[in-house]
Amino acid sequence: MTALPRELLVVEGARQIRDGDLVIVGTGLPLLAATLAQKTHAPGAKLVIESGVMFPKVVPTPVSVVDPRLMHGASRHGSLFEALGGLVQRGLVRTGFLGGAEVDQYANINSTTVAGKRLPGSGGANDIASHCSQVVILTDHERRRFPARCGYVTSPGFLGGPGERAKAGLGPLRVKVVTDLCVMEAEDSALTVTALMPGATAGAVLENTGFTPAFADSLDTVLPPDPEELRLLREEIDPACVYFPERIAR
Amino acid sequence: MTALPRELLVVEGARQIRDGDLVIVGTGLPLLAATLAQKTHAPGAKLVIESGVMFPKVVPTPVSVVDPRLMHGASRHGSLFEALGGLVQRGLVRTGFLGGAEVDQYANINSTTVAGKRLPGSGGANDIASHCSQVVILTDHERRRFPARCGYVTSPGFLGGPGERAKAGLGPLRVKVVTDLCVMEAEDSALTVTALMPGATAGAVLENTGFTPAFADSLDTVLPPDPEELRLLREEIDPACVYFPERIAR
Amino acid sequence: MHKLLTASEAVGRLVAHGSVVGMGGQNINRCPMALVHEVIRQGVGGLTVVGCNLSLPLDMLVAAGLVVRTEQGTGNLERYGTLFAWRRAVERGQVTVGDHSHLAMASRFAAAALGLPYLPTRSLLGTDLLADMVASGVAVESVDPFGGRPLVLVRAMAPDVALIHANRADTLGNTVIEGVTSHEVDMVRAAKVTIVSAEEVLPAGAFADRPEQVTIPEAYVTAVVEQPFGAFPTSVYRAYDFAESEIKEYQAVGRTGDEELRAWISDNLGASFEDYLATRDAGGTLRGALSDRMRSLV
Amino acid sequence: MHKLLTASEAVGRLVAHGSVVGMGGQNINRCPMALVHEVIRQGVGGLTVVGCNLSLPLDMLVAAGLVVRTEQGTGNLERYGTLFAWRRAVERGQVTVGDHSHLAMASRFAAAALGLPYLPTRSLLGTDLLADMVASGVAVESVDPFGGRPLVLVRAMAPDVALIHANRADTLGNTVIEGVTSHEVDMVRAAKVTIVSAEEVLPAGAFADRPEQVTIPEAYVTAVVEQPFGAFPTSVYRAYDFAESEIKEYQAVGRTGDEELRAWISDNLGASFEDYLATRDAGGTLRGALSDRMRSLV
Repeated sequence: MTALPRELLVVEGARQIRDGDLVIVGTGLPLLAATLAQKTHAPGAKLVIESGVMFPKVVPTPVSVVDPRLMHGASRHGSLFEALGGLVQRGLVRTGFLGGAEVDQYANINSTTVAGKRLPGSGGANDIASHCSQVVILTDHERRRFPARCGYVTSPGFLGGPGERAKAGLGPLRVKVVTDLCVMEAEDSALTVTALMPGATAGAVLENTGFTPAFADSLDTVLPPDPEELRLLREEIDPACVYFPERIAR
Repeated sequence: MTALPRELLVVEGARQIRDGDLVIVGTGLPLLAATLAQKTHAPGAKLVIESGVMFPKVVPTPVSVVDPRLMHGASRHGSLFEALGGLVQRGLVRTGFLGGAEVDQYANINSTTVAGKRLPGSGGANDIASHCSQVVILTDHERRRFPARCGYVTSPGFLGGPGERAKAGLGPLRVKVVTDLCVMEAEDSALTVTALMPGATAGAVLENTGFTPAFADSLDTVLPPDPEELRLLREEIDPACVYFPERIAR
Repeated sequence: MHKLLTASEAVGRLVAHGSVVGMGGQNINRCPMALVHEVIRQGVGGLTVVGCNLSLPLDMLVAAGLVVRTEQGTGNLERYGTLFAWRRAVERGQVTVGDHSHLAMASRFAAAALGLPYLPTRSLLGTDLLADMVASGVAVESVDPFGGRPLVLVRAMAPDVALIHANRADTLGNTVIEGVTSHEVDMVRAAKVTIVSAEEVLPAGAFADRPEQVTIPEAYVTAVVEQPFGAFPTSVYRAYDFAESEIKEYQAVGRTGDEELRAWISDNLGASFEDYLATRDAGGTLRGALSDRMRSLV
Repeated sequence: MHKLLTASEAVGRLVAHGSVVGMGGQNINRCPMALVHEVIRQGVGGLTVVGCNLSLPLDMLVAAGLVVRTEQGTGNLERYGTLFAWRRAVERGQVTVGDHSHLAMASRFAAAALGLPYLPTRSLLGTDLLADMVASGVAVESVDPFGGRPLVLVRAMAPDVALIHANRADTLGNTVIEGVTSHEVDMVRAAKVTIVSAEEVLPAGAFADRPEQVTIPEAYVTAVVEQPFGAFPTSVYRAYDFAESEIKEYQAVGRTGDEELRAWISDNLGASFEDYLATRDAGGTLRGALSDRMRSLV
């Protein structure tokens, strides 16, 4: 069984979750990754959903943060203020998964507007990037998605560079960007490529990135998913291929 | 049927409640007064209890703000923050009933400490006096209870005098003090005697007041309770004489 | 005061031209569709629509030309895409936008719900999002006087009227919501008046044996409207799932253009929400299926 | 982590000398007596006790000589009088006091519960109460930057450990409280750790079919202790009324003096809360009567 590129992305995303973490996710690939983590190495990881759902037992496959499939068997059905104020701003949620139209070299995120085009906006993203200690971004690796500097900073990474996050009054953060080409990491710094996806090259990364990322001296290759991870993903977590139309295509 | 002095106090207290008012009360005589108002001229008056009870159907006779008799048939069982923040500070509660060891000529209240003696403290009193537009105080008329200036201001009346409440950032307030001797009123002013209890004299008021109150030109006499008011009070609201031991004594 | 009204009476009395409308629901869940349809039928315009996530009801109001401004955390339907009418109106400059993080917006409602001029937050710091909020006068940068750290103060938001849809209400306005409540409880406590539509309206005091379970007490509710499936095609937890086919159709029309959306609205809304439901789901088979699906999910 | 512990285990692990203890309950309702008795048995001292209304549990801790400071809105038992041990200790200067209004105290807990350094309030203005809070560093006078009006900022209060008693909990810590919750939910969300004692402890996920009804989710609960009548002689809504005779006896002893209170404590607390209940109500007839009375009241 060989993994599709986006399946690899989900599996590598799942590996960022520690057992026992509180994790705030939306829907889509991040939710698949978090659910996979719960079914493999992190059975004690707990999900928090910005709409007010705490610790649900996810029924496949939610398409919205208020999808009844995401409210099933929860510890509590509360409010946005409880989830984003009482848990995230309170500092109890270690890991947050985020997306965005643009991610720049200092891991700032733009989900508000690109070139006059109106995007959905922050939602809980700014709150998650402001208060979680680890942010994981799963995204296709396209040049336009990785500019040197976001046209608009919706959610803070390291802002203008080292030290700026602390200067702004924000706590320390660790960012991991997982794409179909590589893994990039940053901690009060610019994003550095620390691993390549199986078969991907440094050249391909440079070609598809709007800035010139540094590469770690010891460049790892991401471990391919084991068959059980793929089975869980395909048979239990997204059996209807809601987020993997390409799987039907095959 | 002639009314006891403290029964008169309760009945006159009830008359301060308008139909439709939201009224915040503790227990004791104020709760009896509010319940009497609901059973007579103000059936639409609603009770708010600081512990988080909204709009209860009182079962005789609660002795605490968390007494199950005060939680019966409520609109909601919530929190202190909901009652004092979401209703009182929010400005939705027109009338508040307060007590206190000292009430001074500017209707400031002391419930914290008198002459080195430790008292219970503010509780919700400061919040009620800060945010309600009408405060009603029911108290025995004793000289020590009515000093010119409270030794400690726990809850704000008109502070140092006219204009000071607004200067401090507090909204307008109307205060009515009902005692076994008289009714005193103030609105951004010192307390003025506006009515005497049946049989009471201006001399008795002056003798038992630590400051020298002004008297209204047209000094009313408080209307004695009608038989139905007394019947309700004695048979339905406090049948066990929890707050009227003197009724048993007779 | 008698609170039980029809949607037409409630909207006619409580939603005025130029109102700031607090919008209930989120994404595909518990949107107050019946009340919003009535606002469209009565053509109440010049509206500022505020909420956390704004979705289907906002897009319909914008398509109907009734909205001049929105203040929100997000405007989209997640997997079902952007709000096409809203996006076009914003890009044309016909609708102005005040962006927030969801916590910032929830904090603005909570401030007003508590009778406070603002609440602090540690979100927003260092971003263009904060700069825009400061420029529009809804946020100021501050410093914590106790610890000395930077802090943002977000201004209280008190809607003129809040519109929500709930599982149940009694005739006094006591309201029970099942599932998450998003931003709605504080928004309602903050609003000057509130209209609650509910799947079911029960006699006064119906919840008095379990007051802890009342989500919103009568003190905050001005009018109650009974409307089964009043959130259709969005979901109501434990009552019915959302209607994906309906949402996809609306989005397909929305993608084509504003004219097409206006045509869809006039073809489908009818004279009442019951008309609309009959048009979209004549025999009620879709609604039956959505109820069955929800039963299988809870 | 396994959360279901005995009172002795939970207090032994989570309440340390010098802790700031957030006290649950109010007046004669749902005071965490079983947990407080255990603190007394283990003689954990140097405590700062914080809450809105502090009543019976505080007075016992003070009588046992374990308290150095209190921060609260009120200290009393309403109709049953003052807290004699506390009042004497305060008047002797053995216990220092930080006075608040109830809203100010609730706001301090809410601030910490939201991860904020303070919350604003429009209470306290112009009073000696404010002056004392400013002097002790828990409040500062401020001005609303939006409207220009005076405002008070009250400092976040995060107890080291919160002690509460509830109707039900599951083994994961999900907790259901019936009746009012006073200041407890925000106090628990603010606290570093929390011990919940409950009338009944149910299997994990016992409330998962009605998550809206969970008052405090497991995320905030460190330890769960099962103790029927764990609030006796105070009440638990829908379970049992308060025991007036017991409260009056305690107050009668308290009036006489600290020595007498200490004797009462050592004569009655015993080796466990079950011991204590057996001492005070051998056959359980009083407890039965309190349960019956509550049934007649709800």
